[in-house]
Amino acid sequence: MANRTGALEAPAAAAERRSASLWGDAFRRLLRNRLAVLGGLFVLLFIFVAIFGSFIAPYDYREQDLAAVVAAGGPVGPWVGPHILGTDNLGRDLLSRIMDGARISMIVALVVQAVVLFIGVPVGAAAAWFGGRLDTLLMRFTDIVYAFPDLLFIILLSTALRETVFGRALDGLLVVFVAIGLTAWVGMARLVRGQLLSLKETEFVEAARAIGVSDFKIVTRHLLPNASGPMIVAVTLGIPGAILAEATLAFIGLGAQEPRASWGKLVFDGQAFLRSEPHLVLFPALAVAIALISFTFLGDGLRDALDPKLKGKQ
Amino acid sequence: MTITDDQSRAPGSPELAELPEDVTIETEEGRRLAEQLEDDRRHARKLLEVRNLSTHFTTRDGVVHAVDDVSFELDYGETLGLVGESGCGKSVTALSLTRLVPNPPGKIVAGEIIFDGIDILKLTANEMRLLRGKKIGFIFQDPMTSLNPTLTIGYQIAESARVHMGLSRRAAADRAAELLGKVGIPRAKDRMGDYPHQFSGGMRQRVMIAIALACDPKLLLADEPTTALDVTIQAQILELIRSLSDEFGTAVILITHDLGIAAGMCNRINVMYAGRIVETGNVDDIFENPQMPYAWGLLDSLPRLDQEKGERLRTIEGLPPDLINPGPECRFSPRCQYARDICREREPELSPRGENEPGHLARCFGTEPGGWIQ
Amino acid sequence: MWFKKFLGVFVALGLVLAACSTPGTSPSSEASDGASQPASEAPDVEQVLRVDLGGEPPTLDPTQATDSQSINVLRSITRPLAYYDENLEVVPGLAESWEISEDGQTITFTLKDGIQYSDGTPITADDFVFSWKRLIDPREAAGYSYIMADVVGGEDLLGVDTETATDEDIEALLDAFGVSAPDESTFVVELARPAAYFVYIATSWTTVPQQEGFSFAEADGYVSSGPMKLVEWEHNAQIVLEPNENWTAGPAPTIERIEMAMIQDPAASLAAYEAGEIDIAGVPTQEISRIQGDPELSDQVLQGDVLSIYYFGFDLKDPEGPFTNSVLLRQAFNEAVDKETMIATTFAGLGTPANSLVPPGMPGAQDFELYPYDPEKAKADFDQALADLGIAAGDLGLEVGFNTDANHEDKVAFLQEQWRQAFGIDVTPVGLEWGAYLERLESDPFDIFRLGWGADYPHPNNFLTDLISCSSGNNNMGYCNEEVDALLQEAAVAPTLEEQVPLYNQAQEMVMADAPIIPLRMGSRFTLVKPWIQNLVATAQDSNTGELFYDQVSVAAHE
Amino acid sequence: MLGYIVRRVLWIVPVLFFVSVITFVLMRATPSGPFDSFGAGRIAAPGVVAQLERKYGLDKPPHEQYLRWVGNLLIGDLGPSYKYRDRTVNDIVGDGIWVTVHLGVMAFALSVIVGIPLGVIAALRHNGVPDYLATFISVLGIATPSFVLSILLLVFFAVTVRWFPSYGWQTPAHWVLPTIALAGFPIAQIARYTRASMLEVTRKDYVRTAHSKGLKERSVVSIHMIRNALIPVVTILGPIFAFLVTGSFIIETIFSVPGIGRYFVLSIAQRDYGVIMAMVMLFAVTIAVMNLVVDVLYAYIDPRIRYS
Repeated sequence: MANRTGALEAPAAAAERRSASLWGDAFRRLLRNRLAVLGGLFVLLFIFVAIFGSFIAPYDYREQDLAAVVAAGGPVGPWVGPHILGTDNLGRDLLSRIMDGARISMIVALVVQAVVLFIGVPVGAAAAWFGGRLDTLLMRFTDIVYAFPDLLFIILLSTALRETVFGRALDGLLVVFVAIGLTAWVGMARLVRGQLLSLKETEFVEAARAIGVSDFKIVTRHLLPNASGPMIVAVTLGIPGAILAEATLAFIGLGAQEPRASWGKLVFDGQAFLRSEPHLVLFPALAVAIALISFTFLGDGLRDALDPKLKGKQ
Repeated sequence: MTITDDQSRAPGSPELAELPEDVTIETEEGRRLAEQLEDDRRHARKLLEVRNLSTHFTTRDGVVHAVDDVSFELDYGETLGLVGESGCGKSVTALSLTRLVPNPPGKIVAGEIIFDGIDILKLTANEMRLLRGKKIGFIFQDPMTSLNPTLTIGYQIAESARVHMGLSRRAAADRAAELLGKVGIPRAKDRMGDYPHQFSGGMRQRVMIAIALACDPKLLLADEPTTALDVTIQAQILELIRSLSDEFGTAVILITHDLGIAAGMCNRINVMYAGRIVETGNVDDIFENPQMPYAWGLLDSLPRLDQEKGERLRTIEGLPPDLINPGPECRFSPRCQYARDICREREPELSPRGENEPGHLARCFGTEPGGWIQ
Repeated sequence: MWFKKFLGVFVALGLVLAACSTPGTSPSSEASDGASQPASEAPDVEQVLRVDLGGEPPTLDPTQATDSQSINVLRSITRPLAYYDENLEVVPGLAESWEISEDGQTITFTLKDGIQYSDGTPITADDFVFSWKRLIDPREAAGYSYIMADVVGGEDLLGVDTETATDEDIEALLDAFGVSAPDESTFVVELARPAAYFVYIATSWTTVPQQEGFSFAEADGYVSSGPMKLVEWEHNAQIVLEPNENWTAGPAPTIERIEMAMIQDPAASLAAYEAGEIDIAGVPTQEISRIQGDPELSDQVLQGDVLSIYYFGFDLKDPEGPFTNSVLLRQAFNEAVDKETMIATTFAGLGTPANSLVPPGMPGAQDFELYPYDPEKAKADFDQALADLGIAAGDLGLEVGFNTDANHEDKVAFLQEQWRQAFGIDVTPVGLEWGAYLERLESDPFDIFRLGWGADYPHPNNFLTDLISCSSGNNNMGYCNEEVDALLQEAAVAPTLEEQVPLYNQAQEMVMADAPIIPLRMGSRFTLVKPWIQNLVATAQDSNTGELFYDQVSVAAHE
Repeated sequence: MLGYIVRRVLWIVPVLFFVSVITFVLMRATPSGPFDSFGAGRIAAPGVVAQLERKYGLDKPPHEQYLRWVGNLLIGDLGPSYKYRDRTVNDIVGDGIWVTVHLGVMAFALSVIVGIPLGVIAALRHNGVPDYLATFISVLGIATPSFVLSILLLVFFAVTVRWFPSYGWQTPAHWVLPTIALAGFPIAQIARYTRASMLEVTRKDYVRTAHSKGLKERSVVSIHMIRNALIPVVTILGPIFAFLVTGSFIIETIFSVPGIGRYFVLSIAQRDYGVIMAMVMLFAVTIAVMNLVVDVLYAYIDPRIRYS
């Protein structure tokens, strides 16, 4: 019902106007979706904590309240003392560590997905749009990348490069991001290609071509928004994947290093306490879950907002 | 956004309910008489009576009154045009007739739709299925997307025949092939196993027509059936609809924004604007003697043979009104060059026009007897 | 309906695949829920011991075995010349007795009469000659070949350049190797130098008898020399041992069957114990407090010393390094660590603070508390040391290395914080995966690095000479004190333990004064044992509780 | 179609070549080798290491080692294991692969059987209670790392209620917990994708057409919607399958399943080169085959796609 163009107006002009305001409209629609807004607010909150976490945290993330641990005979539980979420076995405040860990986890989540989008979408789109030899070439290339067991690839790459300049950048995390991203983009490329292949044949593409819209514009303005649903799902699913992959790597000495924390590392370290001190795994896992839900709601909202088919439909 | 029916069935809808109360049927002969009377009565009435239909859409911005208090009738075998700009409510009206308005966000909130004597708003969702495809066929606007890309043409045509006519797979396939031939697909039998993407736009619309007519429906709803097609194909498709509806004796509601098409096809025309019917009448009356400035606008925008060379088609300035909170005024008044104060105060009734034009109604103070527009 | 159909397909699929995957379905599955059954009624309780190896043994070839899973199995199915009693005193194993010559350089073992392998073949002295030579044969490249270094010709064999040596060269060296069998029941070892501890070497699982042609790859055809024999080896799943009917060298096994699971995850192992599927389980540090708080499980806890030490070493190889050039700095780093609290927090209170090298439970264990926790003294020493060295605290830039695969992070974080508080400096922890960590220790050692040491045999030599002497391959610090080495040599020729211990202690005290390491914690076990397991003998030498004497365990009625 | 399949199968060969070369290079660039340490974290003497490297030919130039490996591979010999000395890589793979495949296939079947209906129901009841419930389950499935899920399952079902054994793979009862633990993530993943895809399809014009024919809701969903909705889902099923039959190392470790999944990580830690290469090759073949299967399935489900 939002479409108020006159019936007799040239359809091409209408289409033009529509696409010009595509993102603006999408944003406005997004703001009307309450869950998406909530998700977005949480994401902003996480990003805020990621940036300023160490300043607003109740304790220094590495400060050890050893006396409290000795007195408690183990990690201090939640809600009992000054440590709201309790402490780990060194008496370090869990809340402060989760807040500090937000930084690495958010960076991992966002950087990896950025790498995925940055490589995966152009490759998938180019393969689908130009087809032929380029398609074959790109797809065979993705076959090769795909054929690596990703964890193994990440471990090997990171271990092999660990002692190089590149390997030491960002406290050794850069190589981890890149390794995770390098293995993850292929799925996105294939997804985008699959989606675009079927969209490519539709008539609005023909129409757009006929009136001289450039290839680039057709792909970015018409095809990708149409394919955005599964893409957004893939990205939102990839985020916890990246967070936990970082944890696995932390376990083998490739992720965040002591005394720094990341959510994945906190979950991983905490899991050994699952039965004795569940708070050590529960709260970090909750942080991951809330981040995931937030990204999911935001993603779902974005998808609905971007969906051109929802617009102007009665 | 699934399509569900939320109207519940009214308790007890007895057959022969309109016999006088003091007559009781006792003999077999009497029963036959009653049935005959019932049959006569049925033929005396209209195929479709829509009364005070309102369909609303709930959006985050508010409730959109997409169809607002619409009433009209349709005779057996008649062809009716529903004409208006995009967004005027004509498509929603058609969807409402088959209760295919996506819910949420859409909902039929008031009115009656009596189809062949049955108030379809009282049917359950399941009962409604008996009607769809069987008695009412639907042709949608975009043949490119209205066919399922993963099923064969043959299957898609045969499907409703199998569901409604209880035909076996083979019999349904035969019927589908026959229909496919009827809608003008060459080598119909060979193409049964083809998929939609192997057909051109015009051919796909023919397939849609075959699907819509698969079970000999009494009513065919054609929602902008030719908008997505190029001009030569348009004419073929319209001709096909007309000839087949004649052959099958099917009534047609043709929804279009193109008055020209409506003029060529229809017996009567309803002009819709902003969720309302603003003018209704025989096709000739509307063309010869339109009684509503909006209809003039539509007519003016048609290319005419007597048009001066170089003269631009005229368009109607402005946009249709916001249907979320329609005011009490005439909905066309903001765009109407003849509008006066009264038009902005209240909305005119749909009232008769012309002495020799039965059934010609319009919603305009200016053209009412004594109005200021001549 | 469709769901049912799917379910059917699903189940069928499972069964088909199972048929492919488990060729010999184990008969033991009924036993796995035995614990929950009221078996107590029966007077004759099935004598089955169910333990967890913690993983697939990489090999059951005694010559090649180096890890705890393999050793755990080998302890029951093989037997060396000498063995231990429950106090870790050396007692006869397959040997009846042994005699050490006056000069301490010849040991003559006399085998017990009528001893046989599980297949009935007699065990002769030649078999020891064969297996000992095999252990040091460069072509075998056995991990524990170095324990033969004291035997005549041992150093030559260990030093063979495999790239140039021909088979003939090696055979010649092996012929000169100081082991011989004058007759079927006499095995003679010639030592290049007196080594009083050498009889302990003869307790090693690597020195058990073998014959040419023995195959160790599968249960089928595995010939064993111990009280139990290998009857089933389902790779990655389980190993089953049963009594060796040809065993005569010691008391007959009381247990009738040992089922060894291979549960890699410690938490899963504990769960299996709680589920009643295994009888003995270690407790991960993180779960100790829960077990202590559990009224039922806390009664099943078995605690005791383990011969191991957890320490951090200083890099003394770098001639420019601050630790190389300042004993005081090393001592300051020792003084700044509160070991009690460290054990209480990062080891769940398990273990004792280490102030020396030789752990409790071993002869010569002694507590030299040279560096009690004293942050103020530490700070003073630190400042003094830096002043002597002429370095500013900010320029130290110390790296602390550790391997990430086994829970060392919290220990490192603890130390980092201790030193930060005491000295106001931030050391940089560098965690590496084990292989990469080792490479770094060799090529470019961290300033401070984590290591541990566990006993191969319960003698101080294994914790001093093998670990800290100048030439030791395990001395990653690069620590070298000639006086210490001289004392260790002296101890090695002292004939009795009573004479050796004071020498070892003297050496140990000198090492501690030099502070090449920060000893942190002596090992301790925290094991759960089901109440019906009886006569389980745990020693400090066990890496898996009770492994030395599994065959003597008996099972009482389940409560 | 057949020609296409043949070409794709042939293409697997160069893929394996590239993958093996890259893995080989990365593997050898990784510090330390298979013999630098042994049990209990003990460091091996340099002499022993040199002997062993010589024994296994690791002292030869890398390209020679690679060629030898390829040569052996061609005759079906995956080489020796450096960690499990008495066993060959063929033994290790042969022993465990069917267990891993068995576990993977069961988990795959479970995740499809649960995941797709979950996604379909969520989409059909969009923004209704079932949708939120399904979303909740998905989020839980995705955000719960498999090691946490495994331990939870173990503690509850093996320790607390004792319905299933805690370790091993002997009887069907042993299969249950690992299968559920392994399927947890893919169920969530498939459900999410299916839901998104179904939502797309719900709005399609042809679904309205189907409704206009008076079809039963169930027919509309099963005939007209699910098949179309599955097209994008199928793309992820291939990799999911490949990961399930190869990537179960955490589950195999925690539930002591005697498969080969655990070697994917273990072999790197142990620098067991032969096993690493075998694992990578296995994975690569599985992925390549599964991608081919996906593409063929694609053509089967979506008639618009034809391969020539």
